[in-house]
Amino acid sequence: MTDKLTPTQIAWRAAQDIADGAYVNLGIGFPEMVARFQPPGREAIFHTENGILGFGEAPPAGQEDWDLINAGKKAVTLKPGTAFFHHADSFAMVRGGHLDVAILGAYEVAENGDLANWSTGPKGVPAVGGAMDLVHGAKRVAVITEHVTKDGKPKLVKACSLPLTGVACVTRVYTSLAVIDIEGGRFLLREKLPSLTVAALQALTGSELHLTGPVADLIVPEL
Amino acid sequence: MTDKLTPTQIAWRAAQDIADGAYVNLGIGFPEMVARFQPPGREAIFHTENGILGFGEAPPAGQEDWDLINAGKKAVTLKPGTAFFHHADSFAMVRGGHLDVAILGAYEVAENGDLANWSTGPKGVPAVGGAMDLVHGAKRVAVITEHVTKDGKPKLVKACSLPLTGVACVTRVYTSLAVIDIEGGRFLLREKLPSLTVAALQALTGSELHLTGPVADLIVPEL
Amino acid sequence: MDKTLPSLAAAVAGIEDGMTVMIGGFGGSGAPIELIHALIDRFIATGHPKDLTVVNNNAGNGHVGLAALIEQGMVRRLICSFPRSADPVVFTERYLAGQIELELVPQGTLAERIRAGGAGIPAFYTPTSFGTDLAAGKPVEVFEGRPYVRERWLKADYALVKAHLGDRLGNLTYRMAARNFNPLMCMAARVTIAQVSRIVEPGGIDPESVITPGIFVQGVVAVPDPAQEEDLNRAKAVYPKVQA
Amino acid sequence: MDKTLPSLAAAVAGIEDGMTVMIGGFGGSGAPIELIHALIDRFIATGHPKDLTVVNNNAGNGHVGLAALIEQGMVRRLICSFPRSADPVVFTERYLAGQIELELVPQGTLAERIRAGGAGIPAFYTPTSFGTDLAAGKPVEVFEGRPYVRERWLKADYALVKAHLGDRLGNLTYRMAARNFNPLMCMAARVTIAQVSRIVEPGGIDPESVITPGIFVQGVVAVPDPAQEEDLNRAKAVYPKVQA
Repeated sequence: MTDKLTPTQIAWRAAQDIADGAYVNLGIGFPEMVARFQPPGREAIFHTENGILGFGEAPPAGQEDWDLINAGKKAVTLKPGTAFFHHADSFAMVRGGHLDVAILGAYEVAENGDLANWSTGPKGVPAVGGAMDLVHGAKRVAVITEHVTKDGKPKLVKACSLPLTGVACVTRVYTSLAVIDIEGGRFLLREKLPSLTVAALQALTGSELHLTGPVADLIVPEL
Repeated sequence: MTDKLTPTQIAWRAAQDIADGAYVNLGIGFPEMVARFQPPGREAIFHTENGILGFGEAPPAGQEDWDLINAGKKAVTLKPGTAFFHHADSFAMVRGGHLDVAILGAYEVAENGDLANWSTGPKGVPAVGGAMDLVHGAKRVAVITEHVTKDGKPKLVKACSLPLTGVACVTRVYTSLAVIDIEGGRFLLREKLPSLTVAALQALTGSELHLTGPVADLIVPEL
Repeated sequence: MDKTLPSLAAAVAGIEDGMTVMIGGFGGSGAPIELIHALIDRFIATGHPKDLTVVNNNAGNGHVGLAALIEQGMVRRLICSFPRSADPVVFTERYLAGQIELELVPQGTLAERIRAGGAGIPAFYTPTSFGTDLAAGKPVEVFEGRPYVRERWLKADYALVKAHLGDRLGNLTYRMAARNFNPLMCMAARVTIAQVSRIVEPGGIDPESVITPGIFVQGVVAVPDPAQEEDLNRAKAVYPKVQA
Repeated sequence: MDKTLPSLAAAVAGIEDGMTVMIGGFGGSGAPIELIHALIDRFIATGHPKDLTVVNNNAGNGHVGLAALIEQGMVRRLICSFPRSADPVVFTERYLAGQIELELVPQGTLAERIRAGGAGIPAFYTPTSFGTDLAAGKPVEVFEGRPYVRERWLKADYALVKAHLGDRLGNLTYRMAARNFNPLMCMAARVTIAQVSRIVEPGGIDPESVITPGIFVQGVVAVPDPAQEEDLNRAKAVYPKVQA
């Protein structure tokens, strides 16, 4: 019995919602893990901002070609049907609404779908990459995240306190505790860990969780 | 002794001003002839709106490949170093200021450089093609034209009466009688047929011809 | 994932009355003649689709391809840059009779508007057409002392394009100057159907040489020996053939 | 026409103090390390060029390439989307000390602004960054009910890019994802210098496979076995090497 999902398990859950043949962009870091868990019989096609569509998994260590990398600068591989293109064409795919899904990390997600994931404030070096393009481009923008911060503060909030990446862009959040949709400016609870009451989940969430139907058990394999 | 240049001779004259290595777009029809008269030792690179840079001359009749045509839908040939690209890239070359010269035909050219070459008025079917892009894109826009219309009316005028292709865009006009620059909103006579007096040329021109220096003889070979 | 389609008829089955259809090609080069003719076949059999808005650089030549589509009365409105050709009689007669609307767009602006549609850019500024009748009613803005005209994106319900090689993922190459508007239209349509001279296995196109990545293509149909509009017109072809 | 240049030193000789220089690459892939190092050599020898504005997706990694250029103090201002890397210490220290200006641009907007510069589009609208700090002060317009931010073109005096094959006419190909920003920067600079792994005869690149047509390139210099930034950083390389 886990009391929360691991990042790998969150990635697994997010992967279950990706349809066969979907064009998918996975954010740098944690979201990249989603690619490992495509359900049998389904094949998504992965896009990376730096100009590759339909790349394959990481090569064995020592066999990297550093001209064949993803947006996180990690080595990837070719697959039959891979295509290369320049950055303007790559973001035409993003901004033009051609991606089916983008899965990103988050510092905060607000109940209206606002996302904050690029800046923790005025200190340090700001860096945005392709996130602001992705959130207004992909047909569906989902977030995978711990349900609360390391300090135990809610990451699902009424309104973001950190600088926004995009306005009203996120429609589903996969957390370490639950699956939550965003519709009509509200958090709709869809799935939660069976070990957790709705009240307990609400206590860890920064705005009201609405129940518009039965809440399914969030069941994920050991990974 | 000719009393005016043939179109072929006008094209020859225009070709003498194209530098070695220049990127050149030639308008449909009469201007296409300019390509035939590159001076020895000079090699211009020709661009066509429909996506070829560095194409070669027309193939022999019967050997056309109708996927290898210019903007006038005439067959051309490959040369070593030819490149293909799509229409947006082609007009990035045009609009982005990458062409050295565009040479176009004209119905009328005004002394401020306005060009009318796409519409003879509200009757008939209007057609513009790439002319409006070329006149605001190429570093130098030149016109080759008869000095007067078939009815004997001036084509070099104070202000265009026909719908404009572009505003203040033409800087040199090669006519059947003269070579005229446009600078500071004035026609500057640079060359004229030796057989013609300035007064006679002025009588065939719709606005004042200015002389800011010696007028050279416009001497063109028999062609 | 397999985007290949069993027939030309299946390829054009989803095009409905009133839709905007981008048709690739510059004159005859890159024109998807067989897809257009399949659309005409459907119209003759069913009366649909009609009232189409067609986006193409030209307005057809002779009595095949786009000209034949117009001749059937299927096209209500044409967006193009150059409605002239060696034999433009079909368009010209209908236009002068007020039976077809024309939106004339400078060629580079047409290309960029289509690309913008595909790239999620709703509007952009261009120097092209400033001060001319074709800029009438459009916003003008001065940047760095020079005036520019604001132009809007163009999108379509369908794009019908002609490519050279294609794979089941929708990756495409083109043949020489038959590339022209085709890759842009692939980007700008909700559904792009490509006729290809040959279907290859994924990987059969060098990843460096893919011109249209498969994300922009929804259907691929094999037309192994495509007609060239220029050849059809030299042979004075008419589509559909008059039944004897 | 022969755009080939005899040396890296000759290739970067025209870059002057205060110029805007676009440098290709995404992280290390497609980064023209040898051209950057030649620019550093010139600076060490002559004190020029300095006060550069550099456009790149990133801000360098380790102590080679762009990071080394910054470390020399040659860069006054950086326009980039992601100034982080495995080892961003050079940029980070200078930035936090107020010694280098940063204009942060979303990656797709950066790419499109560069393309716009090359394509003669002074401004365009994008949904990207609407409602965020990065849209502060920028005009917003609503099209079809959705708000968009107006962005301006980016142009440069020079572009330094890394290509794979090149010919004397300036036609270029790239290698895999090392393509990235390079073809766009070729379009947007007054002078584009490409380092290529191999110079081929005109025609040695299939006309269908030319990614950057020669019109966008002013100089080509051969760098037969180019360094890969990632390899240099794994070897903890520093440029210029400290003299023992």
